[in-house]
Amino acid sequence: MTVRVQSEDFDVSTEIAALRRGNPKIGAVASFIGVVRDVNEGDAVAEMTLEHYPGMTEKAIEEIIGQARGRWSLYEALVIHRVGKLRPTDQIVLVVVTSAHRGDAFAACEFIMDYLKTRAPFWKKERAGGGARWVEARETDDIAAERWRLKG
Amino acid sequence: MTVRVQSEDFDVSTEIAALRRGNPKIGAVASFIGVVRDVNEGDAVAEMTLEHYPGMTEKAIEEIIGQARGRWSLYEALVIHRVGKLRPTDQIVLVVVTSAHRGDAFAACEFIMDYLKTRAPFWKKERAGGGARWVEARETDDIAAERWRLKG
Amino acid sequence: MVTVLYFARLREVLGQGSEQVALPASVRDLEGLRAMLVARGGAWQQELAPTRPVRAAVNQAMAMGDVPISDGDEVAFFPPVTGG
Amino acid sequence: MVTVLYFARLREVLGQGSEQVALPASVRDLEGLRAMLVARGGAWQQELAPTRPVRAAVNQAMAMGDVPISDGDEVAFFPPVTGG
Repeated sequence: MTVRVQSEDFDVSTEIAALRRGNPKIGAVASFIGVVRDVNEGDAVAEMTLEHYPGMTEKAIEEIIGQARGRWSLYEALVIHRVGKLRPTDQIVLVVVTSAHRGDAFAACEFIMDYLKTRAPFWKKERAGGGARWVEARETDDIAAERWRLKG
Repeated sequence: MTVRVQSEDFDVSTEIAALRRGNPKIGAVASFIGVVRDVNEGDAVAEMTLEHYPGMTEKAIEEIIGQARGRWSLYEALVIHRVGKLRPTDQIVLVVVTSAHRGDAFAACEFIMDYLKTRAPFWKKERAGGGARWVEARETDDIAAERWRLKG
Repeated sequence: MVTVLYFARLREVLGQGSEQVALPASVRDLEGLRAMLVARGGAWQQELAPTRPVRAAVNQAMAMGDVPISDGDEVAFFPPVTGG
Repeated sequence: MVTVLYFARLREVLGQGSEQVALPASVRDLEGLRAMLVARGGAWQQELAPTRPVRAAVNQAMAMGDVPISDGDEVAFFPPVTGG
Protein backbone atom coordinates (compact mmCIF):
# COMPACT_ATOMS: atom_id res chain seq x y z
CA MET A 1 0.00 0.00 0.00
CA THR A 2 1.17 3.52 -0.76
CA VAL A 3 0.12 6.71 1.03
CA ARG A 4 1.44 10.11 0.05
CA VAL A 5 0.53 13.57 1.36
CA GLN A 6 2.06 16.15 -0.92
CA SER A 7 1.66 19.65 -2.36
CA GLU A 8 2.58 18.50 -5.90
CA ASP A 9 0.01 17.44 -8.45
CA PHE A 10 -0.23 13.80 -9.57
CA ASP A 11 -0.88 11.91 -12.81
CA VAL A 12 -3.36 9.06 -12.63
CA SER A 13 -1.88 7.07 -15.55
CA THR A 14 1.58 7.15 -14.02
CA GLU A 15 0.26 6.10 -10.62
CA ILE A 16 -1.84 3.25 -12.02
CA ALA A 17 1.11 1.98 -14.09
CA ALA A 18 3.31 1.92 -10.98
CA LEU A 19 0.63 0.15 -8.94
CA ARG A 20 0.04 -2.52 -11.62
CA ARG A 21 3.68 -3.16 -12.43
CA GLY A 22 4.69 -6.79 -12.22
CA ASN A 23 1.29 -8.20 -11.32
CA PRO A 24 -0.43 -9.97 -14.26
CA LYS A 25 -3.17 -11.27 -11.94
CA ILE A 26 -4.82 -7.84 -11.68
CA GLY A 27 -8.11 -7.77 -13.60
CA ALA A 28 -9.68 -4.62 -12.18
CA VAL A 29 -8.44 -1.10 -11.43
CA ALA A 30 -10.91 1.25 -9.76
CA SER A 31 -9.92 4.83 -9.18
CA PHE A 32 -11.32 8.07 -7.89
CA ILE A 33 -10.11 11.63 -8.31
CA GLY A 34 -11.50 14.43 -6.16
CA VAL A 35 -11.38 17.85 -7.81
CA VAL A 36 -11.76 21.43 -6.46
CA ARG A 37 -15.10 22.81 -7.67
CA ASP A 38 -15.59 26.48 -8.43
CA VAL A 39 -18.64 26.57 -6.18
CA ASN A 40 -19.37 25.18 -2.71
CA GLU A 41 -22.73 25.58 -1.01
CA GLY A 42 -23.61 28.34 -3.46
CA ASP A 43 -20.48 30.44 -3.02
CA ALA A 44 -17.93 30.96 -5.77
CA VAL A 45 -14.59 29.55 -4.63
CA ALA A 46 -11.42 31.34 -5.76
CA GLU A 47 -8.86 29.28 -3.85
CA MET A 48 -8.59 26.85 -0.97
CA THR A 49 -5.89 25.85 1.45
CA LEU A 50 -5.64 22.32 2.77
CA GLU A 51 -4.08 21.76 6.18
CA HIS A 52 -3.24 18.37 7.67
CA TYR A 53 -1.75 16.74 10.77
CA PRO A 54 1.65 15.44 9.62
CA GLY A 55 2.25 11.94 10.90
CA MET A 56 -1.29 11.21 12.02
CA THR A 57 -2.76 11.83 8.57
CA GLU A 58 -0.58 9.16 6.99
CA LYS A 59 -1.31 6.73 9.84
CA ALA A 60 -5.06 7.33 9.58
CA ILE A 61 -5.05 6.63 5.84
CA GLU A 62 -2.93 3.49 6.30
CA GLU A 63 -5.44 2.32 8.88
CA ILE A 64 -8.32 2.96 6.46
CA ILE A 65 -6.56 0.98 3.72
CA GLY A 66 -5.86 -1.80 6.23
CA GLN A 67 -9.57 -2.02 6.99
CA ALA A 68 -10.37 -2.18 3.28
CA ARG A 69 -7.86 -5.01 2.82
CA GLY A 70 -9.55 -6.89 5.64
CA ARG A 71 -12.95 -6.63 3.97
CA TRP A 72 -12.17 -7.21 0.30
CA SER A 73 -9.69 -9.23 -1.72
CA LEU A 74 -7.27 -6.60 -3.02
CA TYR A 75 -3.82 -6.51 -4.56
CA GLU A 76 -2.71 -2.91 -4.10
CA ALA A 77 -4.15 0.36 -2.85
CA LEU A 78 -2.83 3.88 -3.28
CA VAL A 79 -3.95 7.16 -1.73
CA ILE A 80 -2.43 10.51 -2.67
CA HIS A 81 -3.83 13.60 -0.96
CA ARG A 82 -2.64 17.10 -1.72
CA VAL A 83 -2.16 19.87 0.85
CA GLY A 84 -1.45 23.59 0.57
CA LYS A 85 -3.07 26.02 -1.84
CA LEU A 86 -5.39 24.65 -4.50
CA ARG A 87 -7.65 26.32 -7.06
CA PRO A 88 -10.82 25.25 -8.89
CA THR A 89 -10.22 22.31 -11.29
CA ASP A 90 -7.09 21.26 -9.34
CA GLN A 91 -6.94 17.61 -8.32
CA ILE A 92 -7.18 17.11 -4.53
CA VAL A 93 -7.14 13.38 -3.92
CA LEU A 94 -6.49 10.15 -5.78
CA VAL A 95 -7.53 6.67 -4.65
CA VAL A 96 -6.61 3.63 -6.76
CA VAL A 97 -7.39 0.02 -5.88
CA THR A 98 -6.39 -3.07 -7.85
CA SER A 99 -7.91 -6.52 -7.51
CA ALA A 100 -8.71 -9.64 -9.50
CA HIS A 101 -12.40 -8.76 -9.92
CA ARG A 102 -14.23 -5.48 -10.25
CA GLY A 103 -16.65 -5.83 -7.32
CA ASP A 104 -13.82 -5.79 -4.77
CA ALA A 105 -12.05 -2.88 -6.47
CA PHE A 106 -15.17 -0.69 -6.66
CA ALA A 107 -16.26 -1.36 -3.09
CA ALA A 108 -12.81 -0.82 -1.57
CA CYS A 109 -12.21 2.38 -3.55
CA GLU A 110 -15.50 3.93 -2.41
CA PHE A 111 -15.01 2.70 1.16
CA ILE A 112 -11.57 4.30 1.33
CA MET A 113 -12.91 7.63 0.03
CA ASP A 114 -15.89 7.60 2.42
CA TYR A 115 -13.71 6.84 5.43
CA LEU A 116 -11.02 9.26 4.37
CA LYS A 117 -13.64 12.05 4.29
CA THR A 118 -14.55 11.44 7.95
CA ARG A 119 -11.41 9.96 9.54
CA ALA A 120 -8.30 11.46 7.94
CA PRO A 121 -7.18 14.75 9.53
CA PHE A 122 -7.39 17.28 6.69
CA TRP A 123 -9.12 20.66 6.87
CA LYS A 124 -10.12 22.96 4.04
CA LYS A 125 -10.19 26.72 4.20
CA GLU A 126 -11.91 28.37 1.25
CA ARG A 127 -11.32 31.86 -0.04
CA ALA A 128 -14.43 33.11 -1.81
CA GLY A 129 -15.49 36.62 -2.84
CA GLY A 130 -16.20 37.87 0.67
CA GLY A 131 -13.25 36.40 2.56
CA ALA A 132 -11.89 33.12 3.89
CA ARG A 133 -13.74 30.50 5.92
CA TRP A 134 -13.12 27.02 7.21
CA VAL A 135 -15.31 24.47 5.48
CA GLU A 136 -17.74 22.80 7.87
CA ALA A 137 -17.96 19.02 8.00
CA ARG A 138 -20.95 17.69 6.09
CA GLU A 139 -23.45 15.38 7.68
CA THR A 140 -23.79 13.53 4.35
CA ASP A 141 -20.15 12.45 4.69
CA ASP A 142 -20.87 10.89 8.08
CA ILE A 143 -23.85 9.08 6.57
CA ALA A 144 -21.71 7.86 3.65
CA ALA A 145 -19.11 6.42 6.03
CA GLU A 146 -21.72 5.03 8.41
CA ARG A 147 -23.49 2.91 5.81
CA TRP A 148 -20.43 0.65 5.46
CA ARG A 149 -21.14 -0.62 8.99
CA LEU A 150 -24.24 -2.34 7.69
CA LYS A 151 -22.52 -3.99 4.77
CA GLY A 152 -20.43 -7.04 3.90
CA MET B 1 -21.36 11.01 -23.61
CA THR B 2 -18.61 9.27 -25.55
CA VAL B 3 -18.52 5.65 -26.68
CA ARG B 4 -15.62 4.18 -28.60
CA VAL B 5 -14.99 0.60 -29.72
CA GLN B 6 -11.42 0.35 -30.97
CA SER B 7 -8.43 -1.95 -31.31
CA GLU B 8 -5.99 0.74 -30.12
CA ASP B 9 -4.96 1.10 -26.50
CA PHE B 10 -6.07 4.13 -24.45
CA ASP B 11 -4.55 6.40 -21.81
CA VAL B 12 -6.72 7.11 -18.78
CA SER B 13 -5.13 10.51 -17.97
CA THR B 14 -5.70 11.75 -21.52
CA GLU B 15 -9.30 10.56 -21.52
CA ILE B 16 -10.09 12.07 -18.11
CA ALA B 17 -8.54 15.41 -19.15
CA ALA B 18 -10.72 15.49 -22.28
CA LEU B 19 -13.84 14.60 -20.30
CA ARG B 20 -13.21 17.27 -17.63
CA ARG B 21 -12.23 20.04 -20.05
CA GLY B 22 -14.19 23.26 -19.60
CA ASN B 23 -16.32 22.11 -16.66
CA PRO B 24 -15.19 23.60 -13.31
CA LYS B 25 -18.31 22.22 -11.59
CA ILE B 26 -16.95 18.65 -11.64
CA GLY B 27 -15.94 17.54 -8.14
CA ALA B 28 -15.69 13.79 -8.65
CA VAL B 29 -14.16 11.54 -11.31
CA ALA B 30 -14.71 7.79 -10.89
CA SER B 31 -13.05 5.45 -13.32
CA PHE B 32 -12.61 1.77 -13.95
CA ILE B 33 -10.10 -0.10 -16.09
CA GLY B 34 -10.58 -3.77 -16.93
CA VAL B 35 -7.37 -5.65 -17.60
CA VAL B 36 -6.58 -9.04 -19.22
CA ARG B 37 -5.48 -11.43 -16.48
CA ASP B 38 -2.95 -14.17 -17.11
CA VAL B 39 -5.29 -16.75 -15.63
CA ASN B 40 -9.02 -17.40 -16.00
CA GLU B 41 -10.80 -20.18 -14.15
CA GLY B 42 -7.46 -21.80 -13.41
CA ASP B 43 -6.10 -21.85 -16.96
CA ALA B 44 -3.10 -19.81 -18.04
CA VAL B 45 -4.17 -17.38 -20.74
CA ALA B 46 -1.71 -16.56 -23.52
CA GLU B 47 -3.91 -14.35 -25.67
CA MET B 48 -7.53 -13.45 -26.23
CA THR B 49 -9.57 -12.15 -29.12
CA LEU B 50 -12.52 -9.85 -28.56
CA GLU B 51 -15.33 -9.87 -31.11
CA HIS B 52 -18.23 -7.43 -31.18
CA TYR B 53 -21.37 -6.55 -33.12
CA PRO B 54 -20.52 -3.30 -34.92
CA GLY B 55 -23.34 -0.82 -34.63
CA MET B 56 -25.32 -2.63 -31.97
CA THR B 57 -22.44 -2.59 -29.50
CA GLU B 58 -22.18 1.22 -29.59
CA LYS B 59 -25.97 1.57 -29.33
CA ALA B 60 -26.14 -0.83 -26.38
CA ILE B 61 -23.45 1.11 -24.50
CA GLU B 62 -25.14 4.44 -25.25
CA GLU B 63 -28.36 2.97 -23.89
CA ILE B 64 -26.56 1.84 -20.71
CA ILE B 65 -25.07 5.32 -20.22
CA GLY B 66 -28.50 6.85 -20.83
CA GLN B 67 -29.94 4.69 -18.06
CA ALA B 68 -27.15 5.79 -15.71
CA ARG B 69 -27.84 9.43 -16.51
CA GLY B 70 -31.49 8.89 -15.65
CA ARG B 71 -30.60 7.46 -12.24
CA TRP B 72 -27.78 9.70 -11.06
CA SER B 73 -26.75 13.31 -11.45
CA LEU B 74 -23.82 13.14 -13.86
CA TYR B 75 -21.86 15.52 -16.05
CA GLU B 76 -20.10 13.23 -18.50
CA ALA B 77 -19.59 9.54 -19.10
CA LEU B 78 -17.08 7.77 -21.31
CA VAL B 79 -16.77 4.12 -22.31
CA ILE B 80 -13.90 2.79 -24.40
CA HIS B 81 -13.88 -0.93 -25.17
CA ARG B 82 -11.14 -2.61 -27.13
CA VAL B 83 -11.63 -5.41 -29.67
CA GLY B 84 -9.25 -7.70 -31.53
CA LYS B 85 -6.25 -9.51 -30.07
CA LEU B 86 -5.25 -8.74 -26.49
CA ARG B 87 -2.67 -10.24 -24.16
CA PRO B 88 -2.35 -10.49 -20.38
CA THR B 89 -1.87 -7.07 -18.72
CA ASP B 90 -3.47 -5.30 -21.73
CA GLN B 91 -6.25 -2.84 -20.92
CA ILE B 92 -9.68 -4.03 -22.20
CA VAL B 93 -12.19 -1.45 -21.08
CA LEU B 94 -12.30 2.02 -19.59
CA VAL B 95 -15.31 3.66 -17.93
CA VAL B 96 -15.06 7.23 -16.62
CA VAL B 97 -17.90 9.18 -15.01
CA THR B 98 -17.78 12.79 -13.81
CA SER B 99 -20.22 14.42 -11.41
CA ALA B 100 -20.44 17.08 -8.72
CA HIS B 101 -20.30 14.57 -5.85
CA ARG B 102 -18.59 11.23 -5.43
CA GLY B 103 -21.63 9.10 -4.60
CA ASP B 104 -23.16 9.64 -8.04
CA ALA B 105 -19.86 9.05 -9.83
CA PHE B 106 -19.09 5.78 -8.02
CA ALA B 107 -22.59 4.36 -8.44
CA ALA B 108 -22.89 5.25 -12.12
CA CYS B 109 -19.42 3.92 -12.95
CA GLU B 110 -20.12 0.54 -11.33
CA PHE B 111 -23.62 0.38 -12.83
CA ILE B 112 -22.25 1.00 -16.33
CA MET B 113 -19.63 -1.75 -15.90
CA ASP B 114 -22.15 -4.25 -14.49
CA TYR B 115 -24.63 -3.61 -17.30
CA LEU B 116 -21.93 -3.59 -19.96
CA LYS B 117 -20.84 -7.07 -18.82
CA THR B 118 -24.33 -8.48 -19.43
CA ARG B 119 -25.86 -6.26 -22.15
CA ALA B 120 -23.16 -5.08 -24.55
CA PRO B 121 -22.45 -7.55 -27.38
CA PHE B 122 -18.81 -8.50 -26.93
CA TRP B 123 -17.43 -12.03 -26.86
CA LYS B 124 -14.05 -13.24 -25.66
CA LYS B 125 -12.14 -16.17 -27.09
CA GLU B 126 -9.15 -17.23 -25.03
CA ARG B 127 -6.09 -19.04 -26.29
CA ALA B 128 -4.54 -21.01 -23.45
CA GLY B 129 -1.96 -23.82 -23.46
CA GLY B 130 -4.30 -26.46 -24.87
CA GLY B 131 -6.12 -24.48 -27.55
CA ALA B 132 -8.73 -21.78 -27.98
CA ARG B 133 -12.15 -21.59 -26.34
CA TRP B 134 -14.99 -19.12 -26.11
CA VAL B 135 -15.36 -17.74 -22.61
CA GLU B 136 -18.67 -18.69 -21.00
CA ALA B 137 -20.85 -16.01 -19.47
CA ARG B 138 -20.56 -15.93 -15.70
CA GLU B 139 -23.61 -16.14 -13.47
CA THR B 140 -21.94 -13.67 -11.07
CA ASP B 141 -22.14 -11.04 -13.81
CA ASP B 142 -25.90 -11.52 -14.11
CA ILE B 143 -26.18 -11.21 -10.34
CA ALA B 144 -24.08 -8.03 -10.36
CA ALA B 145 -26.32 -6.43 -12.98
CA GLU B 146 -29.50 -7.70 -11.37
CA ARG B 147 -28.85 -6.11 -7.98
CA TRP B 148 -29.24 -2.62 -9.50
CA ARG B 149 -32.95 -3.39 -9.96
CA LEU B 150 -33.39 -3.29 -6.21
CA LYS B 151 -31.56 -0.01 -5.77
CA GLY B 152 -31.90 3.68 -6.37
CA MET C 1 -35.60 -11.17 -47.06
CA VAL C 2 -34.05 -10.57 -43.65
CA THR C 3 -30.34 -10.34 -42.91
CA VAL C 4 -29.38 -12.89 -40.25
CA LEU C 5 -26.10 -12.43 -38.38
CA TYR C 6 -24.22 -14.91 -36.21
CA PHE C 7 -21.51 -14.02 -33.71
CA ALA C 8 -18.75 -15.70 -31.74
CA ARG C 9 -19.21 -19.44 -31.16
CA LEU C 10 -22.38 -19.52 -33.28
CA ARG C 11 -20.58 -17.90 -36.21
CA GLU C 12 -17.82 -20.51 -36.01
CA VAL C 13 -20.01 -23.58 -35.55
CA LEU C 14 -22.54 -22.54 -38.21
CA GLY C 15 -19.70 -21.66 -40.57
CA GLN C 16 -20.97 -18.20 -41.49
CA GLY C 17 -21.27 -14.70 -40.13
CA SER C 18 -24.30 -13.61 -42.11
CA GLU C 19 -26.87 -14.77 -44.61
CA GLN C 20 -29.96 -13.53 -46.40
CA VAL C 21 -33.07 -15.49 -45.48
CA ALA C 22 -36.40 -15.36 -47.32
CA LEU C 23 -39.28 -15.28 -44.84
CA PRO C 24 -42.21 -17.57 -45.63
CA ALA C 25 -45.58 -16.00 -44.81
CA SER C 26 -45.86 -18.31 -41.78
CA VAL C 27 -42.80 -16.76 -40.09
CA ARG C 28 -43.73 -13.49 -38.43
CA ASP C 29 -41.63 -13.26 -35.27
CA LEU C 30 -38.22 -14.07 -33.89
CA GLU C 31 -39.32 -17.40 -32.47
CA GLY C 32 -40.69 -18.39 -35.85
CA LEU C 33 -37.41 -17.58 -37.56
CA ARG C 34 -35.46 -19.52 -34.95
CA ALA C 35 -37.73 -22.57 -35.41
CA MET C 36 -37.25 -22.32 -39.17
CA LEU C 37 -33.47 -22.33 -38.76
CA VAL C 38 -33.61 -25.24 -36.27
CA ALA C 39 -35.56 -27.21 -38.89
CA ARG C 40 -32.42 -27.22 -41.06
CA GLY C 41 -31.12 -29.93 -38.72
CA GLY C 42 -27.45 -30.65 -37.88
CA ALA C 43 -25.52 -27.83 -36.24
CA TRP C 44 -28.55 -25.54 -36.66
CA GLN C 45 -30.78 -27.84 -34.71
CA GLN C 46 -28.15 -28.31 -32.03
CA GLU C 47 -27.03 -24.71 -31.59
CA LEU C 48 -30.36 -22.89 -31.88
CA ALA C 49 -32.46 -25.40 -29.93
CA PRO C 50 -34.81 -23.68 -27.44
CA THR C 51 -32.85 -25.23 -24.57
CA ARG C 52 -29.62 -23.47 -25.59
CA PRO C 53 -28.76 -20.08 -24.06
CA VAL C 54 -28.91 -18.20 -27.36
CA ARG C 55 -29.48 -14.43 -27.28
CA ALA C 56 -31.01 -12.47 -30.14
CA ALA C 57 -31.35 -8.94 -31.41
CA VAL C 58 -33.70 -7.44 -33.97
CA ASN C 59 -32.45 -4.32 -35.71
CA GLN C 60 -29.63 -4.09 -33.16
CA ALA C 61 -31.83 -4.14 -30.07
CA MET C 62 -32.00 -7.12 -27.70
CA ALA C 63 -35.17 -9.06 -28.46
CA MET C 64 -37.23 -11.93 -27.10
CA GLY C 65 -39.22 -14.59 -28.96
CA ASP C 66 -42.45 -12.77 -29.80
CA VAL C 67 -40.83 -9.68 -31.30
CA PRO C 68 -42.23 -9.37 -34.86
CA ILE C 69 -39.84 -9.46 -37.80
CA SER C 70 -40.41 -8.56 -41.41
CA ASP C 71 -38.58 -8.04 -44.69
CA GLY C 72 -35.60 -5.74 -44.42
CA ASP C 73 -34.94 -6.43 -40.72
CA GLU C 74 -31.52 -7.29 -39.35
CA VAL C 75 -31.70 -10.24 -36.96
CA ALA C 76 -28.73 -11.52 -34.95
CA PHE C 77 -28.17 -14.67 -32.90
CA PHE C 78 -25.30 -14.95 -30.44
CA PRO C 79 -24.17 -16.50 -27.14
CA PRO C 80 -24.51 -14.64 -23.82
CA VAL C 81 -22.07 -11.72 -23.92
CA THR C 82 -18.67 -11.86 -22.23
CA GLY C 83 -17.08 -8.44 -22.69
CA GLY C 84 -15.72 -5.97 -20.17
CA MET D 1 4.54 17.76 30.23
CA VAL D 2 2.37 16.89 27.26
CA THR D 3 2.56 18.43 23.80
CA VAL D 4 -0.82 19.87 22.81
CA LEU D 5 -1.48 20.60 19.14
CA TYR D 6 -4.28 22.64 17.58
CA PHE D 7 -5.33 22.51 13.94
CA ALA D 8 -7.36 24.53 11.44
CA ARG D 9 -9.94 26.87 12.99
CA LEU D 10 -8.84 26.01 16.53
CA ARG D 11 -5.22 26.88 15.72
CA GLU D 12 -6.30 30.24 14.35
CA VAL D 13 -8.75 31.20 17.09
CA LEU D 14 -6.47 30.06 19.92
CA GLY D 15 -3.53 31.82 18.28
CA GLN D 16 -1.13 28.88 18.44
CA GLY D 17 -0.39 25.57 16.78
CA SER D 18 1.24 23.85 19.73
CA GLU D 19 2.19 24.29 23.34
CA GLN D 20 3.75 22.33 26.19
CA VAL D 21 1.35 21.79 29.08
CA ALA D 22 2.32 20.59 32.56
CA LEU D 23 -0.19 18.03 33.80
CA PRO D 24 -1.33 18.46 37.43
CA ALA D 25 -1.79 15.17 39.27
CA SER D 26 -5.55 15.60 39.04
CA VAL D 27 -5.52 15.46 35.22
CA ARG D 28 -5.28 11.86 34.03
CA ASP D 29 -7.34 11.68 30.86
CA LEU D 30 -8.29 13.59 27.75
CA GLU D 31 -11.47 14.96 29.28
CA GLY D 32 -9.50 16.24 32.26
CA LEU D 33 -7.06 18.04 29.98
CA ARG D 34 -9.88 19.57 28.00
CA ALA D 35 -11.57 20.83 31.19
CA MET D 36 -8.27 22.30 32.35
CA LEU D 37 -7.92 24.20 29.05
CA VAL D 38 -11.56 25.38 29.18
CA ALA D 39 -10.85 26.80 32.66
CA ARG D 40 -8.49 29.31 31.03
CA GLY D 41 -11.65 31.18 29.95
CA GLY D 42 -12.05 33.38 26.87
CA ALA D 43 -11.51 31.69 23.51
CA TRP D 44 -10.46 28.48 25.29
CA GLN D 45 -13.73 28.28 27.16
CA GLN D 46 -15.70 29.05 24.03
CA GLU D 47 -13.91 26.76 21.58
CA LEU D 48 -13.28 23.71 23.76
CA ALA D 49 -16.64 23.71 25.57
CA PRO D 50 -18.17 20.21 25.78
CA THR D 51 -20.99 21.36 23.50
CA ARG D 52 -18.61 22.17 20.63
CA PRO D 53 -17.86 19.51 17.98
CA VAL D 54 -14.16 19.26 18.84
CA ARG D 55 -12.29 16.09 17.87
CA ALA D 56 -9.16 14.88 19.64
CA ALA D 57 -6.27 12.51 19.11
CA VAL D 58 -3.80 11.05 21.61
CA ASN D 59 -0.45 10.05 20.14
CA GLN D 60 -1.90 10.44 16.64
CA ALA D 61 -4.86 8.11 17.14
CA MET D 62 -8.44 9.39 17.34
CA ALA D 63 -9.45 9.41 21.03
CA MET D 64 -12.53 9.95 23.21
CA GLY D 65 -12.80 11.59 26.64
CA ASP D 66 -11.73 8.81 28.98
CA VAL D 67 -8.52 7.91 27.15
CA PRO D 68 -5.71 8.25 29.71
CA ILE D 69 -2.90 10.70 29.05
CA SER D 70 0.45 11.08 30.76
CA ASP D 71 3.75 12.91 30.47
CA GLY D 72 5.33 12.69 27.04
CA ASP D 73 2.06 12.19 25.17
CA GLU D 74 1.09 14.17 22.08
CA VAL D 75 -2.51 15.38 22.30
CA ALA D 76 -4.29 17.19 19.46
CA PHE D 77 -7.57 19.08 19.30
CA PHE D 78 -9.21 19.93 15.97
CA PRO D 79 -12.55 20.46 14.21
CA PRO D 80 -14.31 17.63 12.34
CA VAL D 81 -12.22 16.79 9.29
CA THR D 82 -13.05 18.11 5.82
CA GLY D 83 -10.52 16.60 3.42
CA GLY D 84 -11.00 14.52 0.31
